Amino acid sequence: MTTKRVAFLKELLKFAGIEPERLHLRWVSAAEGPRFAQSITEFVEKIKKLGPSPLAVKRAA
Amino acid sequence: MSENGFQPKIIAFLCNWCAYAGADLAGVSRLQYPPNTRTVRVLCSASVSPHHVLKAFQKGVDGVFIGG
Amino acid sequence: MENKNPGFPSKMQGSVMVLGGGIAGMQSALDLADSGFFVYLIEKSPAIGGVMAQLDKTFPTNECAM
Amino acid sequence: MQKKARYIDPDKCTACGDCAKVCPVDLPNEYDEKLSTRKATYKPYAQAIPGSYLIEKKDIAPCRQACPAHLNVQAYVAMIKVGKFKESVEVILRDAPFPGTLGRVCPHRCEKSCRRLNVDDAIAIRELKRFAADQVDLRELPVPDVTPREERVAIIGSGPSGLTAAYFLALDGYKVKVFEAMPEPGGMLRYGIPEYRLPRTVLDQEIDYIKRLGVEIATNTALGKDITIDDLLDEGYKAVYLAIGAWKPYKLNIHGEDKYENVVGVVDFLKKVHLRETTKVSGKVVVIGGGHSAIDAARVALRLGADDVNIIYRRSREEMLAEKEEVDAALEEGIKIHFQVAPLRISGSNGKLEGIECIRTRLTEPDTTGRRKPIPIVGSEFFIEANLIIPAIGQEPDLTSLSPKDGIEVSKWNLVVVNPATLQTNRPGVFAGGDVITGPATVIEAVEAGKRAAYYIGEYIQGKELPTELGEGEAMGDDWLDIPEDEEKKERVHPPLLEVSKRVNTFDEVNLCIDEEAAKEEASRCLDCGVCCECYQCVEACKAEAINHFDQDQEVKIEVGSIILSPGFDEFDPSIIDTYLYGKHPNVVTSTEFERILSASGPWQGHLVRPSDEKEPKKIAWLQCVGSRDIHHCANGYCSAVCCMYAIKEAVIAKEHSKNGLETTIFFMDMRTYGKDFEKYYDKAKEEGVRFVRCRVHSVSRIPGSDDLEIAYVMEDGIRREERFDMVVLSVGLEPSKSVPELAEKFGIELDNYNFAATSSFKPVETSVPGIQVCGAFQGPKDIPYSVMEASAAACSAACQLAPVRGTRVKEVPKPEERDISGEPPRIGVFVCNCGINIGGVVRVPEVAEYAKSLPNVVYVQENLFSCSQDAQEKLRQVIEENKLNRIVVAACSPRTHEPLFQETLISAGLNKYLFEMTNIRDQDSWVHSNDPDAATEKAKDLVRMAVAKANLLEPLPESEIDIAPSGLVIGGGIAGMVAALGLAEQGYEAHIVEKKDVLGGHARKIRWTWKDEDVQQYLNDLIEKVNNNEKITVHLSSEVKDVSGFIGNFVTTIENDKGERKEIEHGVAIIATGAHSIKPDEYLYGKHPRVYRWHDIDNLIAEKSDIITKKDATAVFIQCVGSREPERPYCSKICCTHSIESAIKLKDINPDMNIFVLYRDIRTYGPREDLYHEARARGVIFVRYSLDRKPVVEANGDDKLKVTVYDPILDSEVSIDADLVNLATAIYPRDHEEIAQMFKVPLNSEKFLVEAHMKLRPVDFATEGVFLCGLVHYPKPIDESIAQAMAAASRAATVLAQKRITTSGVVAYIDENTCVGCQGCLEVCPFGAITYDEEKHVCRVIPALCKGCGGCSATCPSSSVVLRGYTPKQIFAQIDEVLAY
Repeated sequence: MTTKRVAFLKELLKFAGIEPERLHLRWVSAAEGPRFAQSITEFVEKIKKLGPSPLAVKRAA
Repeated sequence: MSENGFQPKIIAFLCNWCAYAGADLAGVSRLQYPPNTRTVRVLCSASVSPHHVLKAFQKGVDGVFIGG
Repeated sequence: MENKNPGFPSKMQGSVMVLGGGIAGMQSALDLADSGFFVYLIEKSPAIGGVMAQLDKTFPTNECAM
Repeated sequence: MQKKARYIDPDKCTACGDCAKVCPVDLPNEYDEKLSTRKATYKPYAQAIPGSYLIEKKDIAPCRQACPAHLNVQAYVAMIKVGKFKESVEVILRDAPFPGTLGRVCPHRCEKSCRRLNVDDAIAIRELKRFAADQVDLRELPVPDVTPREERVAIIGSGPSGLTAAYFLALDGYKVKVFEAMPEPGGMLRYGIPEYRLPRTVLDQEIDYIKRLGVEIATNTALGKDITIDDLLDEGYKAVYLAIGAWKPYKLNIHGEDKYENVVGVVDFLKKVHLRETTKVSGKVVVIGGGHSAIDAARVALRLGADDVNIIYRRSREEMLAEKEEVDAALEEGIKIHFQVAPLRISGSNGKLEGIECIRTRLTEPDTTGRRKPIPIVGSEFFIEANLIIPAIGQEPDLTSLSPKDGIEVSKWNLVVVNPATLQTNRPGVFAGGDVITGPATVIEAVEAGKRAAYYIGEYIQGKELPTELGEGEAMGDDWLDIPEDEEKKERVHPPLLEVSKRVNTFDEVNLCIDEEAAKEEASRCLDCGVCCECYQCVEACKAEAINHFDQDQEVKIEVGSIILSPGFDEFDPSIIDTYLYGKHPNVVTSTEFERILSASGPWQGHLVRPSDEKEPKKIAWLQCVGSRDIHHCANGYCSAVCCMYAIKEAVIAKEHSKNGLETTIFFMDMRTYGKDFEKYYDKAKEEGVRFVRCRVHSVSRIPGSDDLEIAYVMEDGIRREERFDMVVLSVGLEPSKSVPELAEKFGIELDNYNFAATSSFKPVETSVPGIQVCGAFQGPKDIPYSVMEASAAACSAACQLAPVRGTRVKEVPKPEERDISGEPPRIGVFVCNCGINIGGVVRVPEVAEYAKSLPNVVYVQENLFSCSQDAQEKLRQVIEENKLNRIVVAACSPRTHEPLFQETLISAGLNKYLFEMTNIRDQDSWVHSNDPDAATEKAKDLVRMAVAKANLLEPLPESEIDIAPSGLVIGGGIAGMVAALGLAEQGYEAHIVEKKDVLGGHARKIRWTWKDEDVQQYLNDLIEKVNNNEKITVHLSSEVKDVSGFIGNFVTTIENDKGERKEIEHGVAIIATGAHSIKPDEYLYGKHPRVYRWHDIDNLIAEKSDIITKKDATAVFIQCVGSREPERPYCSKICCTHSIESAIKLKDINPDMNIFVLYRDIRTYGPREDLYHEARARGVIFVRYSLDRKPVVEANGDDKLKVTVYDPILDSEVSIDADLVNLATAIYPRDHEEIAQMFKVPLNSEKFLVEAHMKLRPVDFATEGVFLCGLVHYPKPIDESIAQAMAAASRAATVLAQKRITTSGVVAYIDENTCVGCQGCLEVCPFGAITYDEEKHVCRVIPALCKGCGGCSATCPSSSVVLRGYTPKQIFAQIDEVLAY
């Protein structure tokens, strides 16, 4: 369900001019500490590459 | 705002039973990761509604992470 | 405690004595209390917790032993 | 049972620590393994439960016992140590009114009992008392408040005894009048003791102090002349204390004694000097006697101008009653003392004294009283010239002032007769004490009498019955604080003396006062024998009035139906191994000491430093097996089972602590990482650079000129190496407590050969006495999870026995009524935790706390060291009440572990538990951003702000209750499953066993013996019979679980048998015990050669006594770790070493000449199994170690022979073995349980073992409530451990079933029926069937009891009619808003 919803949301974001990559769903189980840390690290890197969100830029301006 | 100095603000919706626990375990294991996320604890990733995500972007976050 | 071999008194008591307040004693006491028995947890030192309370962390998760 | 006094009421104590701040007694802190100190009033550690302080007391210190008046020496010395001089004097004044006087003239009997004498020299107690007295101007010291009484008491005589009695009576409120015959008060203190010993200003001040209490002193009023006892009683005095001293000198009874004016008794002489009637002495003076007054008289005569002063004394110097210091001082001043000289006659001419004829004496051997009698030596007569002779051979009371009319009984020694207990004379109401009843004695004894008289006079006046006989008095005991072995020698203080030249012509005080520094130094020599010194500083400091020094140990009798013994273990004391330097070098520490060094609450707050110089070590060595596997230094042949793991853990954590690349080395014999996830931890440690060196270290030596240590060791290659380390940690083993034999005797239980409690494999927690269970390390060395399992198992055993009386002795804990906060504006309290240094070491907690104050509706902010400690909880409760807080935010660790604790506190403070929000600034902040304190601090602030935003919107939530189905489902019919089912059934709950096969028994059907050689098949048959006969157990054979629905308390499981028939079982709990299998390897020719066996194959050969093993020269090779500890299965299968060695021994039993080789990687015969390993070696089994990169090679050599080649590291060469059989110890692995795990929503680890809720503390629970596990599906383990775990699972499961009903969370979905459109979207998504549809009203509705609060419905609802309480959209939006609000 969440997966479906996220897919839909990504479309919606695209529509709103926001890179869909800015929304990320990851399954991490209770036993997967390293996977969590890695996921966050990767996601932060990705967002850094994308730069500030268009909406954030707009707000700042 | 230069590319290098850019510190994104990211919201993480984490499921209490899975990703939140995984995040705790990362802490217990002292794994280091970037300090850019701010966590909203939810009881299940299924409870993260589109409203929440859109609201976050509307407020100007640079990314939304859903940990199920 | 006079009686060396207490066996069972004619009237059964719904209570248990747990001698030693370390991690084992505490767990026994908790289980029994949660199962509907009155527990006397007896510890000679002034605090329960035993040796585990002195440990810094426990493996494999390196969690605080507290 | 003896319940020890705590001296602090735990109900009143707020654990503020004010008492400890003022406590002067420093003691080694056991909690920190004596690496730090604590006070006598203390809390064992920050998070201790009970969380209150307590006071440690031993028996009363020997100095205080030795003092005739029991002055509290330890306390007033301790007060000096901490610079509290006024308090020191106040302590003295509690027991006597003469601090300055006693500080000068007391013969300090206390010092003779000082235990410091065992170290060097007694504490200079008298000098310290005098020092304290000199620091305090009594005129400025306020007198205590006294509640006045009407009754009057008359005291006759103002000497030390009379004044002391007056003092204590006045303190009790009586009106006291003292009658004194002399012109000034003080008695012998004034008229007997010369001024150079006791300046009159000191005495005057002390008498003034007594007068300030309202004591009236009438001088020049003599008994018998101005007053009589009758008069006094007639005047209305309720009692009279007769303290007239002993003023009448003894006669010498020699010729000439009364003939000359210049023969003056010592009392007269000193009195006249004081009255200024004698101001000058000239010529030669002879003083006769060896007591104080003789020395006093001689020194006074010298000061008044005598040319030559002689003392003659019949005995030798040893017998002199005068104190050594006094005698020394007299000699220094030029006084001559003639020992063993007796006076014969005094002579003169014309009434003028000329001298004294003397005779020398010899001394007899000591008589029955211990004294040596002087016998004159005939012919030794000689003459000493004298112008003044002062006999000073003693005094007696002058009782001429008493008339027969007074009716006071007098003894034949001319002393007043009193009741020795109460000091009452034969005349009621008339008491007597001091020298008048004893003859001349010391000031302190007079004080004691005065104090005692005051007490009994009070009792008499109050009409109490007085004792008639002197009671035995309770022995004060000699259980004192141990003197530390390394107590440093420190020289006793020597008070300065006035120069001799200044002494001889003035009455200036001779003994001078020591200075402040010297006094504190001297006081710090005190050994604190009594631990608590009863200075009562804590009583004043405690605002909660929780301290009661008169608390007493209590005898408590309890009646119990069952007993569980878990007294734990002692650590091995490595100081008996000389070569390890433990106790001799500060940088050799035990593993527990190292734990404390690492701990944030430890002696150095978690900074890893070594004890000698508190510098960070760069290289640390761990030595394994210290006091384990050792029958040379000790009798601990067993393996302590836990040391390998804790050493690795310590090495890993030490590396984490150290910023500059700490080198860690573990010296070991076999690495025993046999438990769940242990091997992986070991592998990770190797990756992280922990060095492992295989050898047993013989010795550790000092490196001269440094604090470092050298370890010499020899590895398998035979080469000796030397290596330098900064620190050495001894991995000490576990031993049975010293008290175990006594305990076992008391309970009548049997012990094993090592003094651990004896149990069998099949009844792992039962002692030899029915009804007495054991658990934990008392039963054998073991780690935490297994101790916890056994603990639950013991609980299960007790609960089964007592099932009929369950619930008969328990009471409900009342909860305070919940405060109605509706209508109140939010008043938020924020608590920011330091978690020791876990948070505070990274996040700037004060800054976060300060920031929190600026947030909306935050009215209270507090920082805590440990928010989870009991005192912090108590504080939280108070703060909530005092500040009327109605929302609480805690920024600390994970809400997943600690939210319930805080919520309990909220409930106890009358707040709904959902008015709580917790944010995680540890696991998800300080720990993961430890390299970036700035960012971590910012993140913490953001998280707090988000939490506060949510807290502003929190509402109280209601909870509901549902019934629990009182039955359990056990999946798996092996030993573990059957034991678990029986555990439930015997506690009175229905149990269903679902077994896939058509028989019960599981893997155990193939096993013949336990490692203790017990018969498994017999046990198994008995067990199956018990299960089949138990009417509460239903066995479903050939059945499998197909579907599971529901949740804790209300599961519905569908099972299907081999005929395809389905059944639904309702059960409250489930226990998964699906077991495990051993692999069939495709290496070592398994399956390809008939003589390659595994596991029970060899058991069969042994049982059948097969020719293969009985023939001459038979050779067997065991290969260990087949498939275990390999990349594919990175775990140890735990049972194989023991099984192979046990088999090897059995083979040797059958065929002693058989050649047996065990090819192993590490021998892991943990715990007492080590005995087997020892025996196998002793019987010639050959052990050859191999490594993973050089595995043995097995080749066929015909159909009945094999060739095994292995590299032997000790021989450094390949070895070939011609073998008749090869037995493979193959890995144990679980299978066919993945679907079941999924159905019950319980996790598997990467090796497919089930993952319990908590590795250490919840070894049979799952995070999923109501589901438990046991047996091999958890991890490979021997039968005894499986049984214990199964009983544990039953115990844990029973804790659920015993509740009867279960409270559901308030965090449930709620549907607003006004806006619900009845689309049933929520109903479809709800995984718990918690939503129903009302066909009439066309709305959906939530069944709160079934709702698990996932919130899926809320996210689905198109009309936003569904909200998840506690996580409403508003609340979440508020958090989102705050992420960017900075």
